[in-house]
Amino acid sequence: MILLLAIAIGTLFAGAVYLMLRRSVVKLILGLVLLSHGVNLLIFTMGDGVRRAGLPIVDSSTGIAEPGTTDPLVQALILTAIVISFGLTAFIMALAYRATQAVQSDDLDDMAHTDRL
Amino acid sequence: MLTLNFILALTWMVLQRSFSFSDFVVGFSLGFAVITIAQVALREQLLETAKFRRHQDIGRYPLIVWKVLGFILFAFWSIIKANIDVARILLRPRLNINPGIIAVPLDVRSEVGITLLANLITLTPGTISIDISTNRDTLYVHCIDIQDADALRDDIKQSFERRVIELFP
Amino acid sequence: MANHLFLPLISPILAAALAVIFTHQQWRWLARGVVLMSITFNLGYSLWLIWLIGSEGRQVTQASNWIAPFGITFVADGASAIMLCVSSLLMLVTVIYSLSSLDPGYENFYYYPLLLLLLLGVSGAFLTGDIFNLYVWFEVLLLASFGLITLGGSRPQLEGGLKYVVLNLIGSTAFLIACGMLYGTVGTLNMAHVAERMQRVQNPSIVTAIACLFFFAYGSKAAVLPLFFWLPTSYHTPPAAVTAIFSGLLTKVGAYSLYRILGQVFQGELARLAPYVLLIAGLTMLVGVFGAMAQMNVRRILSFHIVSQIGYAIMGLGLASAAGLAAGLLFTAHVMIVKTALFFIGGAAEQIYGTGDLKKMGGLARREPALAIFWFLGILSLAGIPPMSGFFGKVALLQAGVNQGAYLISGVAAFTGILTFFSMLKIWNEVFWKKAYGDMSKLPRVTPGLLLPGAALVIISLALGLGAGMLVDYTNVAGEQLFDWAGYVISVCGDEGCEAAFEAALR
Amino acid sequence: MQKQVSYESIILRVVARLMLPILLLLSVFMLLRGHNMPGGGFIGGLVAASAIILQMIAFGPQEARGIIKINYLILAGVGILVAAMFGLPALVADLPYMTAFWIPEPIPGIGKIGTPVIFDLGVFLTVIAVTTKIALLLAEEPELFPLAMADDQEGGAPQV
Amino acid sequence: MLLLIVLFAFATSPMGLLARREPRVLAGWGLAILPLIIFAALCAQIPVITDGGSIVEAIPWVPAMGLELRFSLDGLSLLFALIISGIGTLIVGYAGAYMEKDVGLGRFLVYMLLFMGAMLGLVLAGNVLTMFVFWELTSVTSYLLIGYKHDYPDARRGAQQSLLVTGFGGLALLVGLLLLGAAAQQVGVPVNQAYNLDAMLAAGDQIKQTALYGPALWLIFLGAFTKSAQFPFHFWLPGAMQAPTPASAFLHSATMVKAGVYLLARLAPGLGETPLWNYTLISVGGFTFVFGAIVAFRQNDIKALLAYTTLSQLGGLVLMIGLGGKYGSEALVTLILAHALYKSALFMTAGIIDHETGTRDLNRLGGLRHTMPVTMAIVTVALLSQMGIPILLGFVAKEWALKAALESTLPAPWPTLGLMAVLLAALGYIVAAWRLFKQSFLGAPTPELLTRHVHDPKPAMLLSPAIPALLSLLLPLGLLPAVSSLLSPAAAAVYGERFSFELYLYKEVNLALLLSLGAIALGTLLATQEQRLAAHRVIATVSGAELFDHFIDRMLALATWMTRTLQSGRMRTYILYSLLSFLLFVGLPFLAYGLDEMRIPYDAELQFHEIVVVSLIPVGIIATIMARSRLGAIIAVSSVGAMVSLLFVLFSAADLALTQLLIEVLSTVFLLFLFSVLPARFRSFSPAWVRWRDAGIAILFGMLMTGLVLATAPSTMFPPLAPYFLENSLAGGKGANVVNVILVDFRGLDTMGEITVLFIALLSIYGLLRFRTQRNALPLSGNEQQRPLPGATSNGSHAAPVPTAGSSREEA
Amino acid sequence: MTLTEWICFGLCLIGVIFMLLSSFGLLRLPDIYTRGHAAGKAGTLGIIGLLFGVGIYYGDILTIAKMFALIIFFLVTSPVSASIVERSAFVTEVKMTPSSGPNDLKGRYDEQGELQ
Amino acid sequence: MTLFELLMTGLMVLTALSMALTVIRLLIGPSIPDRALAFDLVMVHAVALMGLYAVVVDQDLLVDAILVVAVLGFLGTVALARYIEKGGN
Ligand code: NA
Ligand code: NA
Repeated sequence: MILLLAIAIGTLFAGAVYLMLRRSVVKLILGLVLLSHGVNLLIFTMGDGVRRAGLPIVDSSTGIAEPGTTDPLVQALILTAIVISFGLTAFIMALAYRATQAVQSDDLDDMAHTDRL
Repeated sequence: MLTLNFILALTWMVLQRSFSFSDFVVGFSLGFAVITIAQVALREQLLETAKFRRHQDIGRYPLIVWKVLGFILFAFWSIIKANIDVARILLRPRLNINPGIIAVPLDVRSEVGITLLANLITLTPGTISIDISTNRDTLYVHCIDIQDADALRDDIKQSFERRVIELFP
Repeated sequence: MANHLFLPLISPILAAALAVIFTHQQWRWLARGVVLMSITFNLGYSLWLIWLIGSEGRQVTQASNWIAPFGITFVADGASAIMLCVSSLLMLVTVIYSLSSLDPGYENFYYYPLLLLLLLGVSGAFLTGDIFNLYVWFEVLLLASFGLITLGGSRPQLEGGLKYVVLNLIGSTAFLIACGMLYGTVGTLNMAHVAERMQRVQNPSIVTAIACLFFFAYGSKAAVLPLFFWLPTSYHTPPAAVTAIFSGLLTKVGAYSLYRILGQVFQGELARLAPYVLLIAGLTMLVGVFGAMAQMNVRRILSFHIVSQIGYAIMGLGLASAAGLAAGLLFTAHVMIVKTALFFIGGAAEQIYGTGDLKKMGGLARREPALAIFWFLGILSLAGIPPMSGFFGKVALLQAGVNQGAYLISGVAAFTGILTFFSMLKIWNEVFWKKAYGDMSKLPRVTPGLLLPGAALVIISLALGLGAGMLVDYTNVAGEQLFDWAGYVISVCGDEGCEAAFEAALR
Repeated sequence: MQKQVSYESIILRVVARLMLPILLLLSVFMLLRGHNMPGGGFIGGLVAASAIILQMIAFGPQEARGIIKINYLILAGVGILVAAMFGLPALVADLPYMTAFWIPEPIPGIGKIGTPVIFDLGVFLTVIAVTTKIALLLAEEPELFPLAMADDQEGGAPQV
Repeated sequence: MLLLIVLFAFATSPMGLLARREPRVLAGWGLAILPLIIFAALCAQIPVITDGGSIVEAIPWVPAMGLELRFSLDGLSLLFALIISGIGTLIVGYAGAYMEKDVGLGRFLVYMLLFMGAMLGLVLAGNVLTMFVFWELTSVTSYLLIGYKHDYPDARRGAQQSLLVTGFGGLALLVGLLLLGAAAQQVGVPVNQAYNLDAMLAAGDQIKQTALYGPALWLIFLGAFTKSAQFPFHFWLPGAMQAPTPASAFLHSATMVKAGVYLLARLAPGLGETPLWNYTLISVGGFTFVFGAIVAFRQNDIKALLAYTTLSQLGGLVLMIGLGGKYGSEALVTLILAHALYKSALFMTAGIIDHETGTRDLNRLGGLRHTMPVTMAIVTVALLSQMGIPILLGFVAKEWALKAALESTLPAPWPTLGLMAVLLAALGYIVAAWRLFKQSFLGAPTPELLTRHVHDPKPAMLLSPAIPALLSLLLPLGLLPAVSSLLSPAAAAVYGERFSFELYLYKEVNLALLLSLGAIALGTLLATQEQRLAAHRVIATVSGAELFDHFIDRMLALATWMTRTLQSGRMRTYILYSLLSFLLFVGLPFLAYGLDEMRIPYDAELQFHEIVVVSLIPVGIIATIMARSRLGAIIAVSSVGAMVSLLFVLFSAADLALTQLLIEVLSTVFLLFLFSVLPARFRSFSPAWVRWRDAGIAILFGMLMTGLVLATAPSTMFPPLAPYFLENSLAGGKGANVVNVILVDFRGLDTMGEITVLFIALLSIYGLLRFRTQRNALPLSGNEQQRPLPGATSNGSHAAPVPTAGSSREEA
Repeated sequence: MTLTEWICFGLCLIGVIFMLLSSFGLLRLPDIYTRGHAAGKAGTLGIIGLLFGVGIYYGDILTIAKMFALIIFFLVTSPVSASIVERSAFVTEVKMTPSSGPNDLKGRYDEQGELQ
Repeated sequence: MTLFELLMTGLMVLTALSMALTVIRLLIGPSIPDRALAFDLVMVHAVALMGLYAVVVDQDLLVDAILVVAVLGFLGTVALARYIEKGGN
């Protein structure tokens, strides 16, 4: 499973990197989205053993978790990370749109004025 | 609105999977709150539907229930039939179909009625409703295999629209 | 437990929420009052905290009252207190500067709440003792900075802002990856616990790669050599007040985190990586100052200097000693203040001329002598000329470097100092000394609101220089506290250490 | 610049209106069960926001504003305020911020009530407000400030 | 006392502003009281010092750094302090008269007084770091003085050059001093004493043994040589002549340039007397001595001529320190005094000539003997002293210099070299002096001068040069014992032991006297050939200043090139840098250390549908990359998100899956809101190599991440925190959904931060989309992005918002 | 295996088969309009069967009720999705497969997107 | 693993394969509405997989999650279709 996830993670990162190196604003955003998927999965694999069974929900009367329950902490961390990256992504979208509007092009290479000497 | 509130309370209990009184109370109050929030949308819809409702329909509650039940059974049957039809077409060794879009004139007037009809058409054999003309008098339907366009039109009007119009004019 | 440690977070968050709720024109005074009160409170609190830590040592508390290492620990030591204090000071001054320099439109669009939330993120980052929580505060401050840097929506802001945002996002991603891998490897997120477990890790190992990952993450926030490009591309685009507070806070949080995580938690790894860190520090200094020399715009010059000065901060880290960290802290605290002041004053000049282009400015020394005096004192401080605070920052670093035998980096640092002076003098020459081309009488005069914030900071820099004895003593203590991971562990988890607490809780 | 076309859809409008109360109810459901089952403030808030966003898709952002008249910015502030204030009782009691307090007996139909639940409510409100408002802003943006692409006639920007 | 003096100097400096108003002449002489008070206070200390005592005052400043505000007064510092305050008094008075018509006099005097304070601090400092503090302050104040006439590019250039050179030297000095401090600490001096001058010198013999001594000394030399304009750092001094003449007279004759000499003299007793010390100083000092003298008479500008003789003289002083010994010390202090007197007089009279004739160009002057007789008298006396003509103080000093070389105990050929330098310089001085004198006072006035009404200035201006010139004449005539008793402790301080010496005009005919007279004779002979010599390319003078400027230009060009290359402005380049650094920063250590820990776990539980779901991720990614339209790419990415959520479901993370999916769909909706209106089709015109390169980087990156996961995920070095949360969720957190309990309770603070992030995102997006300022509309070019016309708007505010549909506050 | 489990399996199997059919149709059918039929209908029935099966598995009436709610949800929404996707294809002028069937919708949208 | 679980797992495999077919349509398009349709069906498959998984691991807690996923599928598809129309061709 970890191998499988590791490959998935690698693929996500590779895809993200490739997209981020394009010139299109939209591809850049999509790359960032993939990047955050990759990170989330990566954290997920870092949990206390990635197991198929056992939602991290304990018995509501005894408070005892089934043996083999997955690591709830990484889930909480990823949840936080997901929500944060949601906020960021929304912002980047808005910013990218505004930049496209201002530059009248969605080509990132056209957005190089602030560095001109 | 009250009916809707009850429906929402019921939905709440279904969601909670618990039909205790306290759940009903909570569900009812939440439903009330939700209706309050969504009242603009709901009121518009109710007013719009009421505009086309004929007077004689009111007060014939048992008949309506009967019609509703019949409608549901009919709908289910149509859906299953539709699926089998489509499956048959798909599994043919050679695809030999003759798709097209036909215009169906509408008698049903209310938005809810039109929606119900359109959805029903979509769910049933080889037809998908694509759009309704802005003045609501024509429904455009895509058919996967048209042998006789007029027959199809009649079929839709007779078996579907008639039933729908009884519930929502 | 020092439950008061949460106050510097609660205050800005409540104030920001209230300021958003009270944005309506008729409540404007209330919103402003809340903002100012909150920042003033933070400033007062952090001064008190400095005193408290000076007399009682580290302060620790556990959020939600869950024992360390399971809950989120909040720790304040000398380093955090200093940074906390300087950032709230800068924030206060920035708010005052903004009130007089910015179009009222900014206030309609939640400029002040964003500033408060920036302060919130920064304060959280300085106080937290949990690595993932640090990530969260980083994101808070980053997103606030994103909002601030693009607020106004001019084309340069949008172009520069996009690069700023994306490159910072890559850094954040690395941070997150590092958090995840750290948890996967050592099974904990509490800094003290990590530091303790690091002692039992077989070195060198994957942990080294994780340390490097952290270096990459914080390095890109701090704008070290190959990762600084977001800074000069964007920092000159927003209003001067924003640039000023950014220059004061943002990269410094990165530097602080490098100190905290590499200097304290990953101390063993730092010892191994020190030569490379110093290499990066030296290159960062030089590339930054070279970049500044090439520019012909006030704020762009200053922006490149930020990079260069981060090199100094990293040098303090690379010395991998209490003295190095102490010197770095001193330098960082100084540069935060002075840099902000220079951006304020430069911004005032820019506002007078309507441009920051050196070629189009001139003759300001005669027209606005007060501005000139404070600018000159500011660049003296930045260049490390006594008795301004910059001198002590520089000497502390050089002293630490020389005493530890790091001659090369000390030489580079000294050389960078003179290049810094050189490029700052360019602004002085062009803006203040050079003859103005046109008729200056039409230009607006500097208002007290534009002048005083920068002047106050310059005076503080002078005062810090004159009172450097106390300051240096305090930063030395802070440096020792930072370098003393074992003491940190005991403060957080008790005398037995975190592992014992961990085992006891699971038994 | 693209031509602005409406393409109204009756069926979508009807279904969207129908879904609104149900999804809002679902969102509250997800919020309340969160402490014991999958759900919680985030998920609940996002579901509620989805309900409103569905209206925006069906009716367009301008009309969707009229359907639920809330100042989302203030609502977001209130959400943050609620979330941040819940930790204050602990401070008063000389306990660390966010230390939980619970009412000992569960309330029928709702469950146990404690400060974390209030916190979750704050999260819920914030998430609804933020997500919906962002959606509104983003949806309105191209309508208020349409794009003018320099190389429109070439059918898109060059790509590398 | 000493502290008070320094404080007084600084504290009273703003009083210079009093001279802003008329009559400035009176203001000048009025303000001259300030240095005079200091001079008097110092004079009061003379008995203490001549009795062999010293005064030390110390208050702690930064003990942790070894920086103590320590002042000490001994013979050497007293001599310097007297010169500084004494000549300072004259200069301040002179400046009032000289700059009578200059509205900026007040500012100028503030600078002057500040400079004097710094200089006093420097010479009185008893801690090398304190000394450095004042050292830097002298550089800064002199920068302000040189650039005083900052409307002129040359003034700015000269100021900048001097600051850069002395600043560079200052940094070298600082590092050198810190090295010395480190060496002192190595030999057991405690930190808080390590920079204390006395302690340092006391430990001098041990410090000399450390490895740090050599480098430290080189750096200190660098500092001293740049400050004292030794070859090859001499070039800034002529450039500094852009300063108003009073400043030149003060800084570049009597005070600042001597700081380097002072520093060397200070360190000499403890750290001198090593081959490195002696030979370096003799070479550099001797060469500068001769070089300056020779270059001097080639100058046409009076001030430039004086500047070169000054740097020559400074070389002579360095040479004396290098020669060392008792005679060296004696010669040094005598030369310092003599030079201070005649050079300040010469500079001030040069200023008078400039002031009256409007030019300092020797070729445009002439015949002033008729119109400016008093000036001529002063110049004559001063020049005679400089030439070392008997009965003037310069003569005595030159005698001692010759004696120092003759009596030196250093191995050959160093004493001989020193001697040669003294003699050659003496020749040069005579030629230069003659040239100056002849060109300005003899001959016939140029027509230009005739049109001006040239005359001697008023006494207020003449007084200042007259006094030092007169002293140069009078001191040898009867006051030599007094001078000796003043100079003895100074020489003793340089030598390191107490001794006293007696100056005399004539005692016996000895070699020194003969050489001196011979030099005068030969010099006179050469002076007759002055015109030819001046034209002769004796030394191909490479102008150091141009070289320096060239160096600066090259550096700027390099900086520009580098910045252009690195800071290209293209996002993908920046991302590329970032990713490559990631590969470098993380990949390398991973390959080096982490690779061993990578293991490929065997997993029996792996199920087919999981493989399918996971393998659909790359399919979705490929679909994204290949997509020909924005919407297609967006849909493909959403499907990847759906797969990831599904993976979370399959791995028992329900909350995660739900949140992920919700956010995925909402993000997609947001993207659609904004970007569906862009032209539908992508164009893909990248060169193949770029795509392959990017693909290569992407694959490397992906492999690295896979490797990192495989190295970290399966290994468990330590037990994780997770079980605690499972155990305490219901009991402590009152909830069965552990993830949610973590979110709202265990790690509630994270969640607090997280919703704050959302809140900020909302505020930011709101501002970003709805707040539009006018700056939008303006064209953008290079550095310029704001209002392009200076003064175009009278409004001080940043920019006015354009009324847009959303810029007013909206209701819902 | 209990009876419930068999029933559950059977229903689920039917559902899965219909879902397979729909995916198959999605691949096989010639144009977007006909593919809509496969996706819309077969998919709906597939999911209905499956959800019935799942409801049966848990057996209690409440869960079945919930599943019913879900099914109703699908019945309401999936035709809307299918229909609106088809329409989007039509207004963006995605080509229809050549056939002799009528096309009554052609040219009925005016400039404002109003349907005549 | 019981026979029932085995059978259900088999169904999951079939569903996953079915989903793979759908994703192929998403990959090859050719038109954007094609992809939107495929996305809709992917979400339906996700619901199906979750339902089956809930049975396999015997977790009725997932049932509510299915509801949410269904909502999202609808929302996503509708949004796609609406904005395909807006974007034009
Ligand atoms: Na692990
Ligand atoms: Na910064």
